Amino acid sequence: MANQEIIFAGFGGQGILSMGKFLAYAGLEENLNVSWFPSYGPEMRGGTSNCSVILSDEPVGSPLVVDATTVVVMNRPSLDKFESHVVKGGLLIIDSDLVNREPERTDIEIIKIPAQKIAEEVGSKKIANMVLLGALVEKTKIVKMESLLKALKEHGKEQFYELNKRALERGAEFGR
Amino acid sequence: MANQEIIFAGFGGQGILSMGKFLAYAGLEENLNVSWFPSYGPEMRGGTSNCSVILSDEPVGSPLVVDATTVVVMNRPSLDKFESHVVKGGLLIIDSDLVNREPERTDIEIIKIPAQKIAEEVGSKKIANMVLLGALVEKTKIVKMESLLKALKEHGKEQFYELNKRALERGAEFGR
Amino acid sequence: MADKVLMKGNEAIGEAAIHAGCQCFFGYPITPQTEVAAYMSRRMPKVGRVFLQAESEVAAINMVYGAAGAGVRVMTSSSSPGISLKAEGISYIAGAELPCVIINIVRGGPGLGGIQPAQSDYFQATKGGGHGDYRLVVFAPASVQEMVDLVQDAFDVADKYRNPVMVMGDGMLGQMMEPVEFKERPKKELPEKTWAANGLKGREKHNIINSLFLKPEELEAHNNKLQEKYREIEKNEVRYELYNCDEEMDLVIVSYGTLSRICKNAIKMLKKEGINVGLIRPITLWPYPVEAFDKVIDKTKNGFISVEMSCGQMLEDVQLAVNGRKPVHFYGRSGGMVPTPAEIANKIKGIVGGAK
Amino acid sequence: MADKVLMKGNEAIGEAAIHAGCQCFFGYPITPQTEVAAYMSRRMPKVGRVFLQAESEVAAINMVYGAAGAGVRVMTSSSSPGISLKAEGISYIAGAELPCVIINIVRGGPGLGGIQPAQSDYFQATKGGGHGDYRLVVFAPASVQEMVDLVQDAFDVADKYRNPVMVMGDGMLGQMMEPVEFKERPKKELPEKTWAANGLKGREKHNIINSLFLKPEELEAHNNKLQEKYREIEKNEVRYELYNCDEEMDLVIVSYGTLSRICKNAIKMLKKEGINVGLIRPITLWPYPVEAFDKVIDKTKNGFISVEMSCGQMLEDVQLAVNGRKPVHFYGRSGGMVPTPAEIANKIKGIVGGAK
Amino acid sequence: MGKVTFREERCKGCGLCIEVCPVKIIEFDEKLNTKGYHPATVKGDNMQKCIACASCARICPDVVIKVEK
Amino acid sequence: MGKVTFREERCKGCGLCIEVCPVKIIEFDEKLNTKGYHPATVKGDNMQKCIACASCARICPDVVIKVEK
Amino acid sequence: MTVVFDRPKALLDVPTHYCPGCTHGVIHRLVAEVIDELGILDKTIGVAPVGCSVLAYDYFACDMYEAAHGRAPAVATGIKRAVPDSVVFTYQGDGDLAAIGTAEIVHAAARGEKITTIFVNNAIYGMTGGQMAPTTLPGQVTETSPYGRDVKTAGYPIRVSEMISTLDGAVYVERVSVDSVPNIIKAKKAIKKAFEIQLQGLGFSLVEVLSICPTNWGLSPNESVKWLRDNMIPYYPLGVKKDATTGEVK
Amino acid sequence: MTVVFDRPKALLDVPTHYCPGCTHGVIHRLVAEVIDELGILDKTIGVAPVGCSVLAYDYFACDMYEAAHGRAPAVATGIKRAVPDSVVFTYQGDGDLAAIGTAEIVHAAARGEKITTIFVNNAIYGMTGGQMAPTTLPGQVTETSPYGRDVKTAGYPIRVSEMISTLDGAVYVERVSVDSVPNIIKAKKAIKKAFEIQLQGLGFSLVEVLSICPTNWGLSPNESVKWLRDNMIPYYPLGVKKDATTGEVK
Ligand SMILES: Cc1ncc(C[n+]2csc(CCOP(=O)(O)OP(=O)(O)O)c2C)c(N)n1
Ligand SMILES: Cc1ncc(C[n+]2csc(CCOP(=O)(O)OP(=O)(O)O)c2C)c(N)n1
Ligand code: SF4
Ligand code: SF4
Ligand code: SF4
Ligand code: SF4
Ligand code: SF4
Ligand code: SF4
Ligand SMILES: [Mg+2]
Ligand SMILES: [Mg+2]
Repeated sequence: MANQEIIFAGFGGQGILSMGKFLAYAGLEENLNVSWFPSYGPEMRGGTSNCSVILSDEPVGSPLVVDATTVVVMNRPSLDKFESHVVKGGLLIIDSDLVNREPERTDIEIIKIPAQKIAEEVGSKKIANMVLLGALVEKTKIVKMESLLKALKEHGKEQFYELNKRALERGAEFGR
Repeated sequence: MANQEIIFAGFGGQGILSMGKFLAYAGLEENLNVSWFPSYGPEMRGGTSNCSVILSDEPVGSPLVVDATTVVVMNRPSLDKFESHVVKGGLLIIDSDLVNREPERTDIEIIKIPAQKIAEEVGSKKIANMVLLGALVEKTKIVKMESLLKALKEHGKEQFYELNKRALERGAEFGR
Repeated sequence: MADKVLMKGNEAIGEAAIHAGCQCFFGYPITPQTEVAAYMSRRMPKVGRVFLQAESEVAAINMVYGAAGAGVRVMTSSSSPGISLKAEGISYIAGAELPCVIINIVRGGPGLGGIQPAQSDYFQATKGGGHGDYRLVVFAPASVQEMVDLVQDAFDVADKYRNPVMVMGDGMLGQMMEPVEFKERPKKELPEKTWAANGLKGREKHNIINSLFLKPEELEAHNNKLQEKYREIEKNEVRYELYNCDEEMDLVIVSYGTLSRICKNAIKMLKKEGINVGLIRPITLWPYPVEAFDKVIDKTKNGFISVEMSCGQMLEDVQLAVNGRKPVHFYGRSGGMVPTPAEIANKIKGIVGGAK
Repeated sequence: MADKVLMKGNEAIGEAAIHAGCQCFFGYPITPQTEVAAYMSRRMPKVGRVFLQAESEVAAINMVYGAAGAGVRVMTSSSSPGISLKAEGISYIAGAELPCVIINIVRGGPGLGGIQPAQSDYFQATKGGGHGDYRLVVFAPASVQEMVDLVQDAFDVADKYRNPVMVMGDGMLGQMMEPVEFKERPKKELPEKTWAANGLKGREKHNIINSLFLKPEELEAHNNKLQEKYREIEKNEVRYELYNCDEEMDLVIVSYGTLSRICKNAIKMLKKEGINVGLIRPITLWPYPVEAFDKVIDKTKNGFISVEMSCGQMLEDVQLAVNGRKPVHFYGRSGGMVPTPAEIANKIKGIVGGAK
Repeated sequence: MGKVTFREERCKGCGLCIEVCPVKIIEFDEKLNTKGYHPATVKGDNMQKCIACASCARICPDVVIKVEK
Repeated sequence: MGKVTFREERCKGCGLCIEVCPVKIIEFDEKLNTKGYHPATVKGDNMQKCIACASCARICPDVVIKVEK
Repeated sequence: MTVVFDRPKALLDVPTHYCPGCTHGVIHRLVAEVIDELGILDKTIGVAPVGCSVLAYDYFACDMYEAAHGRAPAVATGIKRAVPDSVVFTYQGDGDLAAIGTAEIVHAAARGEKITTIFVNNAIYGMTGGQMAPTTLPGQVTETSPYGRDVKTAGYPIRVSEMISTLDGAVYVERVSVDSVPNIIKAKKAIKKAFEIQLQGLGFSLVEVLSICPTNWGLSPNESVKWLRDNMIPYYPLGVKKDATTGEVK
Repeated sequence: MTVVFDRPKALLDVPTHYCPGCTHGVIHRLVAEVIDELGILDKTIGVAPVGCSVLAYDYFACDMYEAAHGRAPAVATGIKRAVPDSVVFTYQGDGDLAAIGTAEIVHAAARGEKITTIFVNNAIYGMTGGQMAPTTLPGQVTETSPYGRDVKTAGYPIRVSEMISTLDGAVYVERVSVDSVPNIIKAKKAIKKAFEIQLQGLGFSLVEVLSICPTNWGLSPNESVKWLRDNMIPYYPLGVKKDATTGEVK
């Protein structure tokens, strides 16, 4: 049974919402049931941002993920807030360039990626989100990388496609 | 069992509402259950005016009188509208100076009073309403004349008391 | 009866509020309750209090919010369409837990409808016309005297629970005159309004009048607190009258307000024909007097009939109270049509099968 | 699935309305439904139609009254406090029998409350937040796809009965993205709008859009006509889903909207523990799917549980539908708290007594 | 020379026309119309004085008056 | 000569103070504060140039700055 | 003989419910005359308010709406947006427009909504029996200002035309009166101009008409027109307040 | 060393939720400074609106209310009437005051209500994410005017201060800006004067403050103050619009 309930979290402007959207599109591509749900409200303003993404064989219940199979965090407050939300045996992906503390959980799998550095190597810090997403997809196999690339091609900006693709690939290495 | 359900009706400005009020006060004086209920709404404006007054031994139900034991009319439209509302054997009092047709009902008692003329004789056309009220009280005996006079004294304008009293008395003659 | 005066329902509302210590009145004219405002405009300045005609019902209810938050007794009055406009404000007042009294002298609806008496705002009053989980205490007097008493009680109940109280009458009750007496009332022990935002005056922490709780946990906690309060009110504040309910009955009428008086007359008529009918008269529409039904349920042969000047709104509360234990019937008129006792009696004869 | 697109609930509402031929949109921003207006502001001018941001919710609903009276398809959208402000206007629209679609993306209340998902406007939607005897048809979609379908149906139902239709979702449904498909829809036969006041253009008698009937007899006749229409709608337009209701059940959940999806997950969890629970999902909140209860009532051991994101509002309709035949339980969260499947399952275990 | 015609049953006896007529020829009739008002009228020869200025008609709130010349 | 003190943890790094300082001595710190912003600061000897005009403090929306002289 | 004056066609041949002497009737007729003269009956849609003129929908021959109290400008906006080639007017009293409906009229004007508003200022709430209006004069006794409007507690009357003239979307704003025949003639001209502005698609137009309420003023109709002249006109000066077609703002 | 500038006491020592650079913060501080300087903290009651400044009740040290969207002037009226010796101010955004709350502000002003309104005009609905406000400039792109505000369909911006100045009950009306230090100093003076008018019991006072919304304008704070200067001030000229204490109306 394919089922991933994911929380992406970080600062506004880091591409948190769009990494979730691309993953949802990839799931749609593979005929999974998908949902994407952003945090909303005043706390968004300038502050943190997060979204819940579900990809599943089964119909999606609540689009709001509370018990996440995977959590991706791109800043310290998000780690503080969401570390406890990972289910036992679940996955936590951390941008280690931005998060300056170690996670406390020992009952989950943790992948730390210097995503800023890698993204900069690829071409722009702005695509650090794609590095993390690459790792997630590779690790969870929730969708095929081709599906994700197709989603990027169809719903992302043309001119960033190649860059994004490379970022995903670099990230995928961490998911193996 | 004392019970009178009365409709007073005429043009605005004829003192329709206040004749009802004085009667209600007289009823209160005699410890009867009383209610007074005016027609309200845009039809009042410049046009006709009417009120329902109930005096009874029993608690008052609806203050809106539909089946009237007595109807007092001071213009033609009111006769047209309320003649049918008098209960069988009930009483209809008409200001014959203002109503230019004969009533049609034959199953009720009818008192016709040239109230304008009499009022003018007493002192002012404005107290034609008191003439009619005098007849009503005399005829129905629903309250004692003293109670009505007391109500007039307590709730009416001082300077009109004597005039009103005479108008009542003149009207009472028609109720004998 | 020397101490009784004849008073119009609408004016009696005003005088009762003044007796109850109402400090501010904010209103907007609408038939058939305009006399409330007119009366207050005459009397309030005379007693050194505040009458203000607002620019709208929306403004009026928000002025009430302001004055209530400052800890004074305050009232507003309107009729059906005007009450609809107050829906948001009422929800705020309930949310911020402010005590105030709201009068609705109901007229026929929906829309501009008509101006004659009706009871078709029952749902709006009892199920919360505004958004969110809140409740108004709703009093439904049947006479001008009871109006006077309940308006005064309304201020006490509002203060006791920090909750808005609505007093609902129909156009008849507002317009009619009946004898009333302003009785000596025992002073109630009521909590001090330490929460009122009326200037620090040396107080350490500022008071805040507010219904916003951005964190869902906090908003839920607030709602739970409100619900607890509502359960408390349900326990303490239910009021009703049972009329002719002592013996076995062919049917029990459920009816409130002026209409209940007409029902009593119908009951008298039926009695003469050998049909024994009781009456449950809810005085509080919320909390609804469910216990009254439990008291009579075993004594009624043909169950209950909800008699309304609306198209079957209280009917649902009757059904909820009866909960399938007995049949529930309905008779209603609408749009300002006032049923006669004969009409009601006839309907009942149809149900119980004529005279015995 | 090539023809499916991922869409935010709020945007899907807009696109669905455009598909349904919505000619005018009048709105006012409020979280969590602001994207409806934003979407319409982008799209409507592109398709040669009208988007207008009104100065308030009150103005918006009255603009709807104007456009609906002129015979065009029109929609407005808001969230809880904004819907309260529309109460008078909605009552007018219902009274004048104008077809239109009203969206409520519910947030926590009362008052300013919060902005997170809630279902606490159930009473307001189903029992008429405004004054007078009127009813809205209320659709409660559970997914973005169903939102798209029901918004389009809403326009048809509104036109068919000359009645406002509300589509009610919670903040989750407005904000989430899900795949949607805009299906080819068969053309409906709908009555011509000969009543529309859009200029005589040679017509003999002027058309009047109105809800005023000064004579009680006429207002009552009008109300009777409305009530007949409501009975007709109750006969024709009830919609619901039965889920896992074929066999004997330990309990039946009643739940609507996004929350019903969470309940389905709870049902799956319980199944694993040997507890069989069914679900009635009302799709129309009014008319309420009473018949669904009749279908399952003999198959449920422990009766029903109303699961809500409110403090027990639909509960009353559940009780009315069950009418004492079986026990009725309740589980609710409020203020923007969304229950988890586990929480619901736990509550149910408490009722049915753990695994069998 | 003008002619004014009063639609008597529509007249509410407000008297506005009487006041504005420059030649002061309009007066109240003694008789009541069916609405109970003394309707405005121009009696007998007075009509000769009418200058058809239509002032009466213009101020009449109830469109009672038709003016010809 | 003036002295400005920044309540660093309150600074949102908006840069308004930097722009209005007539002697251009305010700059962003390299380090992030706990809120994730680079806070405004006056480094080293630059403080000597401060004329205590309080412009920075007046335009600061977050009352970060205290000015003394 | 030729007809000098007769009933306009746009006014249905039915008696009105207005009180004797009430100039609502005059204003109705003027609007109807303008509709006739412009030949726009077929495409005109009127919006009646809540107020004494609530039943205007029974009197005008064009298609009509009855709007909620104060909301006529919003209703008119909905109509005009739905049927852009129609001519839409609202007919509103001072309680309706200047109290509860303040936001709606200001915003219809600010939007430059292509509608025409006939604003009947009689310094009182007529329909509900004579309460204080936003336009009630200082010291004026009404049902809810029984001791005379006290500006210290009840505030000052609003000069609606002047206020609306500050808005860029308002193209034509004039205050007129129907207290005398010359003023009635001017009033009609203003109403005609206001409709023409709309026909030309220029924006929002409003004509404020000072009107009498003998019933609630407690005066005879002839006393009332005098009271209007002596008391209202000084406070509410007549004339064009704004004419964007000439660039005039007064 | 002497303190030249420090936090006013009437502003609680808590961080605000405003975006970086948002001048709501500046305006809050100015109000607090004035409260301090006038020594009226003990009797001041503030009314927060619905808008970005909804949480102002957590920031001011005086007693506070949170009012329904647009209704702050009505709430303030209720407070002031109930507690006549208090000093009551409303703090409102342009959506709150100039859209949904139009009627309430006009009537509070017309009544000469003895309250002070701080009106923060940032030409946008900040709180809900950047929709068009009644004060959004022609051509300005917002969430709900994605192609730029088209005055033909969305109408013209309202100059609130000019409109309010037409009302007799409005005693003091001034438009200021917080885009620069000199303007901030002027803004404070205006706010102080407005409070003083209230303390003297003279009537209604309003200060319109042009403010920035970097987040929804999509500009940096420093770009924003420039945009305000170059675009808003020309449309919304600064200065005293009305001062009835000197008889000045501009
Ligand atoms: C929401 C609402 N509030 C109040 C009323 C009651 N009401 C009817 S007419 C009216 C005032 C009318 O005054 P105005 O607009 O000046 O018109 P006039 O009668 O003077 O011509 C009021 C307050 C109503 N029908 N609806
Ligand atoms: C009745 C109601 N309608 C709409 C909203 C949603 N809402 C919240 S804030 C806001 C606009 C705020 O804009 P503005 O007043 O300009 O303040 P700013 O955020 O720009 O400071 C709106 C429309 C609401 N809370 N209540
Ligand atoms: S037309 Fe002129 S002169 Fe003739 S009756 Fe009328 S007002 Fe008098
Ligand atoms: S003006 Fe018209 S209604 Fe008045 S008296 Fe003359 S004719 Fe009659
Ligand atoms: S006080 Fe003046 S000189 Fe000193 S840092 Fe601030 S702005 Fe610069
Ligand atoms: S103005 Fe204030 S918040 Fe902005 S950078 Fe300077 S110190 Fe920081
Ligand atoms: S009450 Fe006044 S405004 Fe209304 S119809 Fe009578 S005179 Fe005219
Ligand atoms: S959204 Fe705009 S107005 Fe609101 S806090 Fe941010 S910058 Fe300020
Ligand atoms: Mg008026
Ligand atoms: Mg703003």
